[in-house]
Amino acid sequence: MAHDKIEKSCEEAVADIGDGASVMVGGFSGRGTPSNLLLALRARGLKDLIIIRNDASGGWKNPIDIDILLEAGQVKKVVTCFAVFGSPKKISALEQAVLDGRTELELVPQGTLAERIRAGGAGIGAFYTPVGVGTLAAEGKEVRDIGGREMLLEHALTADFSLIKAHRSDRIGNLVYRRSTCNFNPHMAMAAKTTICEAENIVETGEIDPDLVMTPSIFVHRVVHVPRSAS
Amino acid sequence: MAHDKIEKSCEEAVADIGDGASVMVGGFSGRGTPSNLLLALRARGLKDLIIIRNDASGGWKNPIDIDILLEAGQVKKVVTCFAVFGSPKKISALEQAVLDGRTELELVPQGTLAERIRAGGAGIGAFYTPVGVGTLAAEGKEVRDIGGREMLLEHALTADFSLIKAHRSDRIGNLVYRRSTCNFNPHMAMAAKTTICEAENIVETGEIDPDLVMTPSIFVHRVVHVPRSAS
Amino acid sequence: MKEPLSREAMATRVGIELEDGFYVNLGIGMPMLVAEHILPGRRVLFQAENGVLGVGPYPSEDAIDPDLGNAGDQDITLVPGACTFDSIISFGMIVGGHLDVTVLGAFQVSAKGDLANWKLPQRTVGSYGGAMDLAVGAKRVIALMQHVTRDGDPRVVTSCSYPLTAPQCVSMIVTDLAVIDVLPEGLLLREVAPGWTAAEVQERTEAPLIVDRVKEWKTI
Amino acid sequence: MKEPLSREAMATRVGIELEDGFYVNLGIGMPMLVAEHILPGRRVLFQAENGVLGVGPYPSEDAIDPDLGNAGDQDITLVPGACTFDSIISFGMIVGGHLDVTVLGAFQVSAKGDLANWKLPQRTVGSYGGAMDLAVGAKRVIALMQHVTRDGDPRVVTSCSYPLTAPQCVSMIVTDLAVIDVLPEGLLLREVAPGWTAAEVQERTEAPLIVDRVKEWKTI
Repeated sequence: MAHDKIEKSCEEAVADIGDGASVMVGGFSGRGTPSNLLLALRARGLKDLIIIRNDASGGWKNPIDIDILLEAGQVKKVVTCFAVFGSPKKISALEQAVLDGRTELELVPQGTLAERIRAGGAGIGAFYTPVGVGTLAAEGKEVRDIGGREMLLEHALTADFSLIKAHRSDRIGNLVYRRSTCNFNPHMAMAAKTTICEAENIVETGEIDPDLVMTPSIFVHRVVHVPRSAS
Repeated sequence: MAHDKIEKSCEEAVADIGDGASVMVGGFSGRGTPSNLLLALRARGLKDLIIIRNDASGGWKNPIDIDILLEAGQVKKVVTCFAVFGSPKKISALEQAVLDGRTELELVPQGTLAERIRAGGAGIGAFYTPVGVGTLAAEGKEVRDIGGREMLLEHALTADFSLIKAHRSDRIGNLVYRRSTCNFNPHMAMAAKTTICEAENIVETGEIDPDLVMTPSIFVHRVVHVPRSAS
Repeated sequence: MKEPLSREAMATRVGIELEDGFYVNLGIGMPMLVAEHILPGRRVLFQAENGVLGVGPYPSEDAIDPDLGNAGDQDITLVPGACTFDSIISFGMIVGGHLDVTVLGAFQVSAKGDLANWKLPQRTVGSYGGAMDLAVGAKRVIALMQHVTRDGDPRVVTSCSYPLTAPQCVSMIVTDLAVIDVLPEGLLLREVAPGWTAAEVQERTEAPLIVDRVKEWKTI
Repeated sequence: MKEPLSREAMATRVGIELEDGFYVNLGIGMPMLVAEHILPGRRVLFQAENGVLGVGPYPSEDAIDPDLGNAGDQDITLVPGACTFDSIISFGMIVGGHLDVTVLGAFQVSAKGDLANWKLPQRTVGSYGGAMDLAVGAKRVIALMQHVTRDGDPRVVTSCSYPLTAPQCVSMIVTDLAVIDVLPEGLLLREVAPGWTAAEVQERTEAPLIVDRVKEWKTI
């Protein structure tokens, strides 16, 4: 329903994600991470997922993140900027999966990751950035002089689904984020065919001041109410 | 002063703009247009300005816009998407200046204009967009297949100065816009070496909720208080 | 006497295409009339490319908010669920393919769906505005225009003589005489205005029309 | 006995570089200490690349806001004038050249100012995080590190053997033994830690140092 995008449960909201789907997951460590949608996704028991996400290094303080999919062997490939812990003594779930040859890793500088996702959502096919020139991040990529500076050609990222989290949503999916939970969520919302949001609060449509909407409803297809106490 | 970016007057705020400067001007017709900064700029009597601005078609309802610079013969070049009125019977100041050979026009599709300004502020050198392919907007530009679709290479825009308008600013230049006055202002703020904001309201630093800041203070160098009644 | 359809009737016909829950951008001029012709029970959110989603009716004189306008610089109101945003979000919405439909005025549309709507050939200078972005970005482009020029020249042409807004972007043409679908095999004449025949429409159309499936003008 | 400088002393030295009104990003780890060593009367706004400008001190246990952290996932507070934003604004700030300074930890810095700080060579997998963006984007990059590894190997090297974060980006190196400016003509040894000589620092440095302008360690 276009006027009421509220789903009954996280399970229903992710019910049509299938094997091999590409899925963007919002959040930066635990802040802004849709943990309840991830639990519901894991319960589907899918295989060969492609996950696009800021961090996959074991969730720092976050008890539930994409590690639960990696540990369940459901992930074919991860596109991220944080793949391992700083200390070599602690092995992240992604690191282990990569070492075991179970999961492919595409490591992307954080700003380039954000920019590629934004490009995907905004219809931009590719862009030139100075970040990564002269490093391993440039391997296999076109380098070109743009205005006197060497830059890398980076391509847009899109996905079948985005799982995101918001502080507040109205019934048609206008979203508001709080403090540093915003991070990748607004641009992942734009870059997927279907965007599913876990929202801590639901208000009636019209209750959010039009100036304060951070993600317009056009980018959001399903919303699940998960109050903070339950998450 | 970094903690207090408030200038005494529009005249002081634009005092170091010189001949030949490139100047981005925020707003969409009259909404969000820094009319008082434009008046102060005109009073400088400069020449050869390069103006980057959404519309230059005579200000619809807006009594004071970049026409005042064009009519004063101060403008060498305009980069815009609205150059003329829809009706051929009304000649805009820019159209007249172009017909007279006084001013050069670079016509850019509106979304491409916004994207080029954003790229300039964000350190992106250039990007590929599907907009303009197969039209006059593609003349002289590289066309390339990106992911199976033909796209144009478009380059970043930056400027020496941006003149923008906000609904509210604190003393260090955190800005809030209201309704449809936002438009090009936030991204022009990022794309200039020096960004000067005409703000309708000034509040103490710390009075704006951190979630509600639309342009972070780092992008704003000078603020002038011009209450709405005076503008 | 046989008359072409009124602007109101044309807007009403386009309104039928806008489904419940659609997000739609209406171009400046005649397309804006469509906002007043949404079918009962359907809720459509209108985008204005200057940074508004959820454009409402024009305000009464005493309800004008000077900070709130559409892309044609008209004063507007907002509907519940509306939001406002900057040009980058707005054109991300447009070029990123998020709008279900855009309705654009046109000078000419070609047999392949090429759109020309930004510049008269006799003018030295034109305005792109957001037309190129909308034509390329929206999921579906409906061109809304008079079937012929004031001089009687066809606007549905074999190949546009006016400068293009975007090639092969229009999927449906609504005029004061006809509804035409742009298909890979050519222009399908879907409906003719009441009282007009397919042959009469073809006479006023430069490009050849497929006329074997013509139906009555669709009404509410 | 002659000791290298403490982490606190190193952070204090970097603090002197941060001028009133600067916007600064501090990398994860030792650079974060610098926040506590801003000179009196100077106000510096700290950015965290996860989307915060105006990072304040760590909160007391009962003042923790679970929605508010830095890029190292530590709980933080905000100072007056702070704001929060998405990753695109954050990296627009970083890559667009808006930050006055970034202070980054390092494994190695070369004579040309190449920085290596994201991956140990013996590890199969590493994390870029936001380091490449910061190294390329900030107006000035200060590398903060121990002068030698635990095994005593120099970290200021002729050419980095570790994978690069960015070439030719570091303009100043602060270690527990020295302050070094990266200049076009080479590495200028600007200051040595109290009690140490230029010769002793050169012994622990692979790259040649210019030693004709060495001054005392700058203090507040």
